[in-house]
Amino acid sequence: MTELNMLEAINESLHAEMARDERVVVLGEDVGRNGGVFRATEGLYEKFGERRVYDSPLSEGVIAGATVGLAIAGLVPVAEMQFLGFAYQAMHQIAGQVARLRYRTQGRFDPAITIRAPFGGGVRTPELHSDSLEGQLANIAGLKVVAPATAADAKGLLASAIRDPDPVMFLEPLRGYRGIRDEVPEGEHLVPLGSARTARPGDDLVIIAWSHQVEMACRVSDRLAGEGLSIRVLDLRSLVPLDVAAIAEAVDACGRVVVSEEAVQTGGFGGEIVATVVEESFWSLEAPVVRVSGYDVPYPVGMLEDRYIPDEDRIAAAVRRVLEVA
Amino acid sequence: MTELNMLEAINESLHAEMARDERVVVLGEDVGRNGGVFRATEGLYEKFGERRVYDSPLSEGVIAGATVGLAIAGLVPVAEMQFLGFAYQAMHQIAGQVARLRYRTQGRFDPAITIRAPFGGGVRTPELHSDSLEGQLANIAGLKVVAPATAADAKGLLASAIRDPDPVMFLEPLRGYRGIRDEVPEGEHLVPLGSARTARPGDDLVIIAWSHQVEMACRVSDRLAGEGLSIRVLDLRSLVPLDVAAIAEAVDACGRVVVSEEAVQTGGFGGEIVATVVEESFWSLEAPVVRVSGYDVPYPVGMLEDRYIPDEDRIAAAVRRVLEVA
Amino acid sequence: MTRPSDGQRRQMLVDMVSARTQSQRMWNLQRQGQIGTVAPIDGHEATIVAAAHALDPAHDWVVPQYREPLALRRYGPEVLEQFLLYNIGHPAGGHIPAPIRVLPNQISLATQLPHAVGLAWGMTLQDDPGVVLAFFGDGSSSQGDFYEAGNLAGVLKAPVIFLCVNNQWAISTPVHLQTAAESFAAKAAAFGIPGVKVDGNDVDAVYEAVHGARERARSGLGATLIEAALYRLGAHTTADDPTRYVPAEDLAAARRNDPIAILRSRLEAEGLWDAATQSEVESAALTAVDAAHERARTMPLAPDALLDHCVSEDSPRLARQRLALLAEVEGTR
Amino acid sequence: MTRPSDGQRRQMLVDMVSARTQSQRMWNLQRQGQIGTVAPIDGHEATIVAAAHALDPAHDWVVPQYREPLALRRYGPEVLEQFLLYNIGHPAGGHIPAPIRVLPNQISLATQLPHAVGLAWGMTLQDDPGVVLAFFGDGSSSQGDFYEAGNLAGVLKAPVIFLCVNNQWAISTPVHLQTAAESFAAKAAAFGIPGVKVDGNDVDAVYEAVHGARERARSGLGATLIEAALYRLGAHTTADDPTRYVPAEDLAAARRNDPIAILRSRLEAEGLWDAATQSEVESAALTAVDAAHERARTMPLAPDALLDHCVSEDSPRLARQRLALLAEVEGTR
Ligand SMILES: Cc1ncc(C[n+]2csc(CCOP(=O)(O)OP(=O)(O)O)c2C)c(N)n1
Ligand SMILES: Cc1ncc(C[n+]2csc(CCOP(=O)(O)OP(=O)(O)O)c2C)c(N)n1
Ligand SMILES: [Mg+2]
Ligand SMILES: [Mg+2]
Repeated sequence: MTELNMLEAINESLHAEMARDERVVVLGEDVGRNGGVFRATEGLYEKFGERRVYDSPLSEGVIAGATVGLAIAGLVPVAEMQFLGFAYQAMHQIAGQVARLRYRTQGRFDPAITIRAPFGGGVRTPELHSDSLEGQLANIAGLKVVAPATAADAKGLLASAIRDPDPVMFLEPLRGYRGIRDEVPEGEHLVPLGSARTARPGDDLVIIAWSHQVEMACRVSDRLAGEGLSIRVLDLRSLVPLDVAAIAEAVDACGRVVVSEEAVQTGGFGGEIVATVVEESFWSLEAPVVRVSGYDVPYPVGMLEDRYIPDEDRIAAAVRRVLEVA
Repeated sequence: MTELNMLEAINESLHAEMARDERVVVLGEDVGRNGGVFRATEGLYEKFGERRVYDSPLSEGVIAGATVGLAIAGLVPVAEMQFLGFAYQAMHQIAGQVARLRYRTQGRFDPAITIRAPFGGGVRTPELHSDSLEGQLANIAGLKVVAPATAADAKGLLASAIRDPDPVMFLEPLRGYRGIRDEVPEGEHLVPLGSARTARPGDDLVIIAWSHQVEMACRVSDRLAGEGLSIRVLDLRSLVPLDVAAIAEAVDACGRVVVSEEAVQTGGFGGEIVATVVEESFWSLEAPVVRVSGYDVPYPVGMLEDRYIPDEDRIAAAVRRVLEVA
Repeated sequence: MTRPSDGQRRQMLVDMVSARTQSQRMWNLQRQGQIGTVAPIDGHEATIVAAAHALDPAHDWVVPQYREPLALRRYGPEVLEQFLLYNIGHPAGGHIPAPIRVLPNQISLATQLPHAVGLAWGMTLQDDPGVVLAFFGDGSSSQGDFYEAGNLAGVLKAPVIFLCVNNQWAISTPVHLQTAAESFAAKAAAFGIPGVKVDGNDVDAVYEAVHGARERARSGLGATLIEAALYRLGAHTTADDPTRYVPAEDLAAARRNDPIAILRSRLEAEGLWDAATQSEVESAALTAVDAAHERARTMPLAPDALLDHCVSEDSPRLARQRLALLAEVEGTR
Repeated sequence: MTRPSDGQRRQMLVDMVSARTQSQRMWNLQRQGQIGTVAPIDGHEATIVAAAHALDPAHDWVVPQYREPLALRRYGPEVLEQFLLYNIGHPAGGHIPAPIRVLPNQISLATQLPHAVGLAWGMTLQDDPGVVLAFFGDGSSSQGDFYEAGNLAGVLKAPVIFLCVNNQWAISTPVHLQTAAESFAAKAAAFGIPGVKVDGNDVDAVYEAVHGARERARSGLGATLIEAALYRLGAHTTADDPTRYVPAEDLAAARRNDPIAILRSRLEAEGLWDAATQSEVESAALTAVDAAHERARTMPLAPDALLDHCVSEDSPRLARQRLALLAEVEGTR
């Protein structure tokens, strides 16, 4: 075990996977000589050379589109979108092509494609850099959508994503790059896609979250523990595939649920979670499920973002509201 | 009143709005001389000329992108995406630009933009022509998302959409173009955005639906009426803004809910409806809300689509299942 | 100048006549309600066939748009067979079996071009000596994907050939509304690659251009953009009514330039073709397309085929959906 | 040949010096943690300022990427004022007040180019005689939006000028990895519009090219693509470390070609500029940027500003979110 921040964990995982499998190629804007604008791909270019680490022209569309051809050629592309908001430029390729390569060729080709992208707020970025699009991505059949909340998971889930024969959108919390630090297993470390993690035990209420909101939820849990409240935190880790059993188990145990996400509320993935809770565990519910989320406006400019992102106060207030229900 | 099919109603509305307001311009692929591949824009080119009805190059991105400039210039663009699935090619403009023009300029410019597109299955189209993206679009703050189920509503909602100062994604059921026919008021006819419609009264259970699924839900309601069941059908008409009050009212009255949609299940708008029901009317629920939807695979090829789209049998089975809950 | 041999030219005419014969049969089958929408091939035969003949099917990939499959006989009978499956809406139609180096049709226009570049690039990374030829239409050239792919290919010197089939129309949109560029070939300047415009009704010209581009690609010099100018002699598809927009006199002029008539009269003059050959080829083509249709019609379909091949392994949710679907199919619910 | 007058050239230098002075001040303010990320203007001044001076602010629109605002003094002091608001993350920064014909910064690269074409097209539809000038970088030229916009402008003969600021870098990506085209100007061939490459450090050359393109646009002949070749003298932004990738000798060479030094020495030789002028301009520029910063810092912000101006009228759900937000802000919950 070493303590790493999330960026270091991601970088380590990329190094390991490229060393392990020579079919792995990395492509994206500024991923080569510059090591990525956040340094996620630091050292790869020097180590694996320009044939395997490619500074692409400035086009998310062609980055995503080229991964399809690379995968057909039998390679294992790991592409970076510099910021998830610019995946919109590639949506016709991601949703229309990457996600369906297997389906439209009925299994002839494995779309063993990973698309990494930072997202989420809290670091005063300009427009579109912080947008949370996971709900939209989750509605695209064929994609897996993974969103780690810890450095250890970032390492282990990224390795699984790269080895997975299906396309994975690997979403990295911008604020967690340097802000999240934890013990990361050395050497090979695989976390399977589709298994949630109990980040905090508890049985009064469960907060269901992913990515950086897990951190916020844990702080709320810790804070309220001082008041004698036992707040479980379920870290989904992957939205697709979804660990439906873990959700059911947590809801059945706690009976009360808050879902916390950074995205625009309407149409966000939180709705899917509520629907899942209702489908799996309706009769266990002791109170309505409450969503805490962004608002129904675009991710805002810097001065407003702290209001936009659900913070400890907002989540704690929701928790109290749900606990108050008789 | 005249009986029109949905295509005729849309065409009539476009004619009327272009005649009423000379700032309205129509653009898209094959919308001019050809009158649109489905003839939705028939006659506009002849009547209003090539300055106001423009056959664009084959690029959804530039069609959507140009609407932003046209709106800034003070015009009222009504763009057509030949099929909604190709809106992915324009997603960076729709989600990143059209939807936020007002927000990012803090109200300097009115994005009085309407983007029409057919969607939904049942007519054996090739890939991407039938995809239901409304759940993804609903998660894009700033957009309104409208999806009429009747010819009369198509006319009245389209007129409202064109006159609305906000951007509207106007989604037209492909199968309804010729398959849906009803009485349409002559002359000016406006249906406000954001108000749902009770398509069938009833108090045993409510099916919440939009677009062509309303037709399916009504057939189920009619069929089950023969068995003495009173199944209400709530036609949302617009997903954003959402008529939350109408949903609450219907759920409170019926206590049991089925949501029916054509989209991929995970992340579809149905989840948002379930979450809304839980938020508004949890205590009225007598049974878990059930979603009927497409499956978690892309919209399939022709031989498989009848299995994909929720049909009367599938919806009826869900209704019975919910009614059976003690 | 690399010209096709007599034998090649004769084989090309076989492929061209077969393609048109089959396309017209499919048109009729569609009209009878037996198969799905058809995009006729009439007028495109010389270009597609000559391009295919300039390639080596054992090494070179073809990345089609959607109008090409019938003219890709050179790549094996499976292309036709899968095309009929595809056309009737059977999922298996998308699976062109290995090792045939042909991708399935692309409906989302121009998205195939970045794939072609990625594939060509991937091949060079693995020292596969083949090249990739991607078809696209004049209309599709307006998509960002075309330009982004061309630009990337230029930077990478990827062994890819972009073959723009300029049939003068994108459904109802004529080329002068599609672009103001002097030609589609002229767009190559944006990528720093050569652009060549050829007569798409002339098999020799197309063959030579593709052959040259292939040599160039194989010797590491990179991509080429070829524009093959021809005329769409039929409707856009069975769902289209071209009399609404195609000027009758243009169409009449184009018909006088029919690529099949041109090659046939040349080969007849050279003693390489005659009426008997023509009818033999036509009837073999009909037999083949009918057999392919019959095979497609009777191809089995698993009750839960809808859910296959989306992901490598069912998630718990998908597994549950599969059970529900099977229950529904069996009416056992 | 249309050259700027002496008065214009002098005013250009005022604008250039002001821009750099203010940019450097902003760099420092950022380093002190007082404002947000800054994209320095160093090296871009001649191109942006000369372009602005070739336009008529009363009629012509400027559509920026993100590096330009400080050099758009000609469009009014509000541009600077709003830029500081924008920079500190105040929502009002996006609202450049009417009638100033400048759009706010665009972060989603190249998306502004279809807007520019739509705007130019909309103006012709309304017989507005202005033109639209859109800035974009060498990196942004790789986006489909650039090509799609260029192509549409070509077909429409829209009165738009695409000004590619080729500063040799897109963050760390050098131009030879961005495109293999002979130049960015050469990409105009793809659109059927003229492409002109000019020395972006020479105000006369840029002025003349933009002036010519504007005349062309106004007389109905359509769009022009101009490439202004220059060198990014600073970092990409305050978040970037260019020493990781910019060769020191290239940068040193570029510094010897500093556009401000060039124009200044010319104007000094002509007696139009001296050290006193320089320091006057610099201190006025500092005063202005500090005042703009102060204004921004103290600009009020409604507690629920977050939810304003997204849609024209609150939906019931948004109204409820507003109440919740206000309650939270007031801690009255
Ligand atoms: C991205 C996208 N937009 C729109 C369509 C609808 N569409 C199908 S074919 C076609 C015209 C294609 O023209 P072209 O590329 O010239 O090919 P051709 O049909 O002439 O062979 C259009 C607009 C589509 N399939 N994909
Ligand atoms: C669509 C999109 N992709 C990626 C980015 C991230 N990004 C910001 S600036 C930049 C480089 C831009 O280069 P260029 O267009 O040459 O402008 P310059 O910074 O050199 O002025 C990148 C990749 C972005 N803002 N938008
Ligand atoms: Mg064509
Ligand atoms: Mg640059």
